[in-house]
Amino acid sequence: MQKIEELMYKRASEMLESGEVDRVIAWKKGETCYDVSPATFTKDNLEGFVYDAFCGANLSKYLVEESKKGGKILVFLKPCDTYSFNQLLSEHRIKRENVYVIGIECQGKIDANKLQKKGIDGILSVEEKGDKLTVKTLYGDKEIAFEEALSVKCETCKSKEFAVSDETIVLNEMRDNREKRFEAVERLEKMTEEERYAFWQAELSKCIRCNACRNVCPACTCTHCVFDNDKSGIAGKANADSFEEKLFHIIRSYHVAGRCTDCGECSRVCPQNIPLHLINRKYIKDMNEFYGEYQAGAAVTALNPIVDFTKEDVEAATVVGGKK
Amino acid sequence: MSDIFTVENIKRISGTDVRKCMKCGKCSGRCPAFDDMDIKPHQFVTMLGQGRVEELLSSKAIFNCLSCMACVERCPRGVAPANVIEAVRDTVERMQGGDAIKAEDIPAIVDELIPQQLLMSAFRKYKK
Amino acid sequence: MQEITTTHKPLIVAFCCNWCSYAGADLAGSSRLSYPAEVKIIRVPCSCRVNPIFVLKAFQRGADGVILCGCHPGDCHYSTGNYHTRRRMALMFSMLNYFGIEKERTRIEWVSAAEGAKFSQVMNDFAKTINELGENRRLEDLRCKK
Amino acid sequence: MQRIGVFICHCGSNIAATVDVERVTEALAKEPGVVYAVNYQYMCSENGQQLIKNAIAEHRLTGIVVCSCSPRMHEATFRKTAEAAGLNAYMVEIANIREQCSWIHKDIEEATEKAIVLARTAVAKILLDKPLTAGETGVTKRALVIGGGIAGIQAALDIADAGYEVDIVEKRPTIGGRMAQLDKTFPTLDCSACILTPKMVDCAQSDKINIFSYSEVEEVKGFVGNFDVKIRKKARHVDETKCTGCGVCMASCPSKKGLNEFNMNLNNRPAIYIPFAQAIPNVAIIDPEQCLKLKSDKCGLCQRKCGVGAIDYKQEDSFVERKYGAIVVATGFRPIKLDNFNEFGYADNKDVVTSLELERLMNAAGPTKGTLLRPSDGKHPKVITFIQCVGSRDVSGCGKPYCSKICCMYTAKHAMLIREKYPDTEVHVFYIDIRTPGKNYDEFYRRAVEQYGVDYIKGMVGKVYNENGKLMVQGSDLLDNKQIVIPSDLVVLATAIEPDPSVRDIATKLTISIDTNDFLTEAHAKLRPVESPTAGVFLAGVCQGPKDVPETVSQASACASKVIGLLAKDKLKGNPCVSHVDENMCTGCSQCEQVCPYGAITYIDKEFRIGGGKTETRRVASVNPAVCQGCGACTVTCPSGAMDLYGFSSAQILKEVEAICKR
Amino acid sequence: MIKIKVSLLDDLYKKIAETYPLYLPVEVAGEVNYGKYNSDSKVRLDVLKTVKSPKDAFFPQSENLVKFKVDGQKIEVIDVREEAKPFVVMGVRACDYKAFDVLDRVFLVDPLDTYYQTKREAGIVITAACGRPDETCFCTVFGIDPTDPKGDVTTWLVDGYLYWRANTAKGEELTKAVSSLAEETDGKAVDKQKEEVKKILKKLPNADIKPEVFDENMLDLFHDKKWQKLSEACLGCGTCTFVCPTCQCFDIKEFITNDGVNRFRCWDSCMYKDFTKTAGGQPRPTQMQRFRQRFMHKLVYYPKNNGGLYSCVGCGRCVKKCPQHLNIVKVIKAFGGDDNE
Repeated sequence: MQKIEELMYKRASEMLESGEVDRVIAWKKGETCYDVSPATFTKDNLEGFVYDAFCGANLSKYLVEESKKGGKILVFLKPCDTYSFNQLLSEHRIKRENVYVIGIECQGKIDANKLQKKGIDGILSVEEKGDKLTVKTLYGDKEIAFEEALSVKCETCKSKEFAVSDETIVLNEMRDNREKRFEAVERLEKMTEEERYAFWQAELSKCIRCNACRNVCPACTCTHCVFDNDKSGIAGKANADSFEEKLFHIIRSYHVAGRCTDCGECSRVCPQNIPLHLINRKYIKDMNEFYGEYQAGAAVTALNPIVDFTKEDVEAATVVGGKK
Repeated sequence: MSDIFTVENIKRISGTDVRKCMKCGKCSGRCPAFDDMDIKPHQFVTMLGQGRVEELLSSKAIFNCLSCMACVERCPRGVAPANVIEAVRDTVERMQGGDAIKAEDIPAIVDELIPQQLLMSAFRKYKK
Repeated sequence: MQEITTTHKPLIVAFCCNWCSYAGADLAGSSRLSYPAEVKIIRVPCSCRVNPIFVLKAFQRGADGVILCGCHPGDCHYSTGNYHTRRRMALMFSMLNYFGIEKERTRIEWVSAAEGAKFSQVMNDFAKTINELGENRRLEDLRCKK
Repeated sequence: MQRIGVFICHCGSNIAATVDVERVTEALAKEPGVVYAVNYQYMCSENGQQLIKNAIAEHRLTGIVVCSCSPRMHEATFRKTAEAAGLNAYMVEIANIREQCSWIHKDIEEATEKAIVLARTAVAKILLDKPLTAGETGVTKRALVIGGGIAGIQAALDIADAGYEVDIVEKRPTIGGRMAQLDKTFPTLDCSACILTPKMVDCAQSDKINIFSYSEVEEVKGFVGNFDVKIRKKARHVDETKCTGCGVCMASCPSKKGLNEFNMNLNNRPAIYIPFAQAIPNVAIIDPEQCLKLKSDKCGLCQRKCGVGAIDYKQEDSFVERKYGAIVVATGFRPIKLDNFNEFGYADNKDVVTSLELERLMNAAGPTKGTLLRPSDGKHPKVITFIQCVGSRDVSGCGKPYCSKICCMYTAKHAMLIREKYPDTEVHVFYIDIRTPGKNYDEFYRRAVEQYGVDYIKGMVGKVYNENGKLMVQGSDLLDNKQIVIPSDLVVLATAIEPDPSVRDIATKLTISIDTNDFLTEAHAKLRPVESPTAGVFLAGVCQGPKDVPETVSQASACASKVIGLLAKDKLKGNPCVSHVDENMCTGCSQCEQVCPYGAITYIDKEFRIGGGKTETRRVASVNPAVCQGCGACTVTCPSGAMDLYGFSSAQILKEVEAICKR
Repeated sequence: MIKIKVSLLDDLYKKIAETYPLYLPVEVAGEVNYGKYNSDSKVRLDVLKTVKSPKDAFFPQSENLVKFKVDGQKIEVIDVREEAKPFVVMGVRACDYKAFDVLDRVFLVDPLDTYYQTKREAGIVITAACGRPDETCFCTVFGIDPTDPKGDVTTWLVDGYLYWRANTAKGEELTKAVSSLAEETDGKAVDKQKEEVKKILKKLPNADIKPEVFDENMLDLFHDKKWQKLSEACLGCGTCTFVCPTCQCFDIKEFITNDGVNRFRCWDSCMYKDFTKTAGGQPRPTQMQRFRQRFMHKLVYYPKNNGGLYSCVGCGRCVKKCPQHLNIVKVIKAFGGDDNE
């Protein structure tokens, strides 16, 4: 990763220097090891430029606002982020001509939260050694396998290909875990209705309606969200009833269905660690099964299955039942 | 009579939907063995549709059909008369429970150039 | 134990497209083909006007079953509306079921303007199913129930 | 604040016998927003309507709810009533308490309660109703006809006859289409050219009709009453305005190898040519594939010979942009390709011809000057065998699943004509079924059999093969249960017809749909057979489905009357219950555009104030209310809820749900 | 001081729950939040930080204020407040306890928030000392001692025992109720833990940040260019405000029920773009302004109105939970850093 970071830094400073781009969107070091933040860099200020295993954030959504500001922007996108970028292009949310995309190698990102769940608290620093992580903590050094600290979204990484890029920085073969993509959804599908109900009831009861999932989502770029719109009939700032927990997540996922690229940001940012990606992924799985394989963002011109149809589509009754 | 001789069974074996036939006769028009057949290809389809299994089972035509599949190839409706004939033939064979020539009567290799499969089907077809 | 004194009276919201199913319901009416009074119809121009939000809202408000009726595929007055409905609702109903909502509570039926008998039969059947399922508990909003 | 009046109809005893109308009236009078509630024997009667009008005036009502029969029955009636009383016609809601209540419930208690709920629901909806005015758009008084065959010609003539301008766009160098290639027409056997060419001439001479020959529709924008069409005039290398059609150039042209398309490629023509003698426009055209000048810059003879200087080798495609109020699609058909039917030996034997080729072989202007000679050796055929249903009714994937409809009749025509002209000829016809519904059609076919002695054989041909110069037609005679072989001199295949392939492109440009066989889909199979689902676009001729000349002409005239009806209007009144977009919420994601069946949604870049004296330009959707039909597909597709539908707004439907669920 | 065997904790909860509704950290679907105790609850007193703070106990995320019952054209106003019954909140950390103080100065001054007041008065708070602070903690910066929180009762979890010390009359009363499960102790084990924890506290990476840099000129701070950079990754979500124990903004909303209207209040977030939106628009149209507002309020406006008391208690939840890792520590450090920047 170190090497990749150096190459990225080099390209960023070159392009800024030569005036090819005016701004760079990448990640910036935080106060500790894991608190990196997305940031824009300019010619005079590349301080804190970082690319490491904690740089999980998907930068594509920032381009919606950033590409409006004029000037050319260099953005670094991991393979999964390129799909979001493409999807945004197809929705006319980004001015392509204002953006230069460098696809960068990603070997999976790690999540500090995962470390804490595994009992590693008081984290001071994390060092990568092969497939192991050495964690310095307030309570002594700990070691954990890289795999075990893998961010939820990377556990089922869907692609190592870049859907779009102007150039790439890749040194090592990347890997994906696409075969595992629908395992969790399938597990839920196999449960009884009662079990699934209990599962979601418990998960969603944690929802605090902070809207982090929505605000981070590259598919949620509405100027004015229905949930903020008092006229929509479903506006709400809090889940005043357990119904609203479900309403929010069902409708949100429906609104991004066919546009969700499965980037996993919703689950990454959820402060309550609700597996929100499992909702979106259910739509993806259903669409794949009912209407043929479709990957949002794989192509700019592809027709999203939810606005498409064929005369031979399956009936709801066939796929859901619905009749006793 | 066992249910293997039923219309349904023959239809099932043939895998063709006789109701699709529009009675154009193209199958018989194309058939190279037409003259030798007591029941003509198009009649097989019609008669099976009518349930006239007895007549079909006792027909000689089933052993005249060359299985050249011209009728299947040419049928504009996607009906397969040859498959119907084959199905009737199969049924007859199963009914008799044996072939015309006993297995031990057949030399191991008749001719190196003739595929074994062809021989076997010929034995079945031309036994009388 | 005492007999249950307050039996739950089910409620079914039916969204009917103006051109086929609403007319089908009218035909059921003029043919005097009865179906339970708990079925209440909302007229929409096309089944594709039905937003999944409406379906959820009905459940929130206390509906025990929601049914969408539209023209048969291929017969849509707007040529393609019901094809969209079919996709949207297949996905939506599948999702509701994924959340553990009984799959029998939601249904789509294609009812033409000529199918008064079918309309009545569908509604009778659906009402029976909902009656057997009982009160909607999994998608209820307690604020809307007393 | 709305002031709503509720009017409960007894419908005699139809409602009142099962619904306690008094209780409904009482209950509704208490509803928020309701200022007046009354019941009456028959609301739709003269007196009932007067009662409503009086109440509107007396109670200063802003909207009315009529609890009565189905809105499909009397919504229009009560809208007019409201309008007559000075209310907006759309401030009317109907609660269907007859078909959906009193007629299906027996229990008075139950029916009354339901009637109250239905009425409350209507009140909930009307409280959010807004007065709607149907938008009006002007109508460009000009029609476009795409395709210059008999369908297009007839439609154009009829429209022009009514006094409107018509443009015909024909992709070939002349109008006339398939009918111009026919020899005689059934069932009267009159000469096709004799009845068609006068119509072609009428087109050319009409000051209302403008023919764009050798032209294609490039782009269509706009909507009913206001289409903007860009027409590509392909380069014909001859100045239409100068050419007199004298034909000197044709005679001088050294390149004679071009295949004569008009004669179904049965003979050749020069590189510069006029398709046929009666071509309209009677103007030459240069085939760039054959012209030596254009290919290798050698020659230039025709230019030198041309007395009026019409030849222009440098001519390029040009474009014309015109506005139209209505469009007629009449793109016609072609016989299918026979590549999949090698059993009939079409590719291998010159003497196996299609019926359309036979038309040319029999036509006086054809390659044989009207004498029936077989293509291989120019001899008179003595035995002619016709094979019907070649490629029609074929679901095997080789041909077309439909019946081409015209083949039975034209085969009978051919058989009859041959037997009449050459009585020594033996004519056999293999048929599967004979389909001759139509005035004097079956009589016509029977004449072929009875009067002309044509041999009709029930059965299909299995193969055609050449044996010693004879075409052996082997088929089955099903009635005789025999397989027969007829040694023939000429074999004629009644080839299936299919829509002209250009229709796909046209359909896309006009946002009209085509079915699995590429036929254009009509707005309603039974009740709107000449309209496409897109308002202002009409269908004539075989592009909509197989049909013969009389049917085509009927449909073309029907189309014309529809077009005239449309063009006669100064303003088009739209349906006000259409989609509209809240631009402040729209993100311009383009999802709605993809579900709109009418192409009513486009996107515009618009400047918005964003506070602090600043503005930003955003891409937002824009609905054309004249094109929108109000299905609402876009409203659901829009994730931000920026799209809504007048008359059936999301807020209204949600209120209806709420009202229904109140217990 | 008394102590209760950890193995008896379930009995303790049950005992308390017999008399009072009991709220304490419980685990649901893998996350620990305050919840009402029942026999199935998976209590997690050991967990340092609940995701949400215990402020819900007094200032719930959503709370009905009044109900309007509608019958035809008649409207009846119904007071939905119930008579306050005492309840217990257990396991409150020092920082979160201090946060109640911050909230009190908002809700318990004129105009008095009676909804909050009722609950605050009825609530009995059992605090829990921290035995294992983590890297996100910085309560000491605000003068909080996490090893000895206040409250009606203070508890320590040490070596298999829950040490219990009543601080108030309410606390004493509660102690009596649970005394059957307890044994007397001298509390030496507690002192030992305190010392160990204090050593750790000194090592905390954020222990030396200086919020005093915000005592500078308010306008200078307000107009500082750093805000733009600090806020550029902000998503405008409400995570920081909703996990924060001191954020106290709310919105008043209405919900139409089947028989009327519920007027309720719910937490709002100054990070939201529709926060305090009026007919005239949004007073802080950019995310930078909204971001600045939150920190200026916590570190400048609130202290100026409340005798220097910061409305941050250093719980570190925002440090932990911000999706893009923007937080108050970074803000304080940025302003305490190089002045030339």
